[in-house]
Amino acid sequence: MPTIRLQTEDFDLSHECAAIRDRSRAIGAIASFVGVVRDMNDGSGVSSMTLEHYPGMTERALEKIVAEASQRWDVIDATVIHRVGTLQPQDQIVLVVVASAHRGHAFAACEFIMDYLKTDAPFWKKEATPQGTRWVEARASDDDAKQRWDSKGSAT
Amino acid sequence: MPTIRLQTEDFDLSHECAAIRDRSRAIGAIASFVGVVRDMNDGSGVSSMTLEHYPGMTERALEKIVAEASQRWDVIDATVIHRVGTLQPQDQIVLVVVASAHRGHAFAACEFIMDYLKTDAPFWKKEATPQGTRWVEARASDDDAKQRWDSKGSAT
Amino acid sequence: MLKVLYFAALREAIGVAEERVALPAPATVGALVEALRARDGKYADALAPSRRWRVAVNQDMVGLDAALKAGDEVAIFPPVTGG
Amino acid sequence: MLKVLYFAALREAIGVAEERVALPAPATVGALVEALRARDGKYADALAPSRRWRVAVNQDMVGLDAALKAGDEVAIFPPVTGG
Repeated sequence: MPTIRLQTEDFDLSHECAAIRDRSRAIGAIASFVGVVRDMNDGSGVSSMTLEHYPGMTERALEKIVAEASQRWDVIDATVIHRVGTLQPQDQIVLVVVASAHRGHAFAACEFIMDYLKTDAPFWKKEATPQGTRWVEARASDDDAKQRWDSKGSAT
Repeated sequence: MPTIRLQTEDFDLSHECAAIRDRSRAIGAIASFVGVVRDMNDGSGVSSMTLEHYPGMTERALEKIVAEASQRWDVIDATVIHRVGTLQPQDQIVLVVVASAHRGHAFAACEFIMDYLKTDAPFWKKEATPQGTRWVEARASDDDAKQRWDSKGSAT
Repeated sequence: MLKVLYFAALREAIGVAEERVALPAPATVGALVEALRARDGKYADALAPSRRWRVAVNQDMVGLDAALKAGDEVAIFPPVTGG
Repeated sequence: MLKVLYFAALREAIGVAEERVALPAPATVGALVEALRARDGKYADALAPSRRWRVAVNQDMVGLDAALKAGDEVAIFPPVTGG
């Protein structure tokens, strides 16, 4: 069963990976991703960032994305944690961990989950900059990153 | 400067990622991979595994692999740790962490480093099983995983 | 009636997070958006076609031709930017 | 003279980890392997072409036609299996 959590507090990567390792002896590969708040975006300094989400739908969207990844690749276990509320530069914002018997599946499923999270999970970022606050615009590159999975088979 | 270490002791993923985050405020994405000793391989139970390496050449090979990844993608920082000596099932065996401004580069460089490590870095595994000890055979799938990078441009 | 939710920049532009709205005729997402736009300039501007807003019904993403029924939860929001 | 190192299954099959070997004529990796094979059945078997061993000279992977010079460190080992 995948673990999906939305939380204001920080997370610990080692702790989440160890929890996954403890649940199965068949795991040979753990791929993970941590997104970090940068202090610059589109040429402006970012002093803080606030994340809004859609309670209920966000969890549901993440569950669907992880289920889809588990259909495409051999996923033994997965954890997705996304923080909400106000964060500072260098804070961790999102964690995706995927465990598999083999590395190709772990890498592919982890990147797939991140690419779909970026386009399909209802989160919105608002940045505080010296020029005031602004909502972050969606990037066309995120749609491209998602769409390339449509033309790919499952990796090995 | 990338960090490359060979060591008998265990490593802590969170600690290594935090060290990388502390060194740059431009990091937006950290992809990492942990290889874990499985308790089964080729149909036999594995009670322990011993890793031999070629002191000097192993470090050099890892440095070359990380340098090549840094040429192909925007790598802000990277850490590779490989354990040597005797390990038990569920022990961590290898860690690759790659930090970049954007996730596509971090994922691609991390997977590239693992694929090249598997074929180009002089490590050899010997497994202890109920039928005695045996050297692990190289897999054709690892050569395939490496070779697919020859036909790929740099990912975004 | 429908429960209509707005998020992020759209919520700020319209000035409410949640409201009750009568089921439009025909009972589709497209007709609901038309009815909201007709209310005033604030809605018309926030829901202009150029703004690339998205719609979810009962927490599933849908298109403008999706059907609505009484009691549905409809959410309208900008393209997502998490992660 | 050359310093020749053996690793893993090859080290165990030959029974030594490191030895001094005379520079072969011609001074190439291929000629070195031939000279080692000619020593006895243990070397001949461990270095049979079917065994897919690899060679590094001064810690860089090379092919059989690579040149050797006095003082070089030559390592012979099976395909690697780390990670």
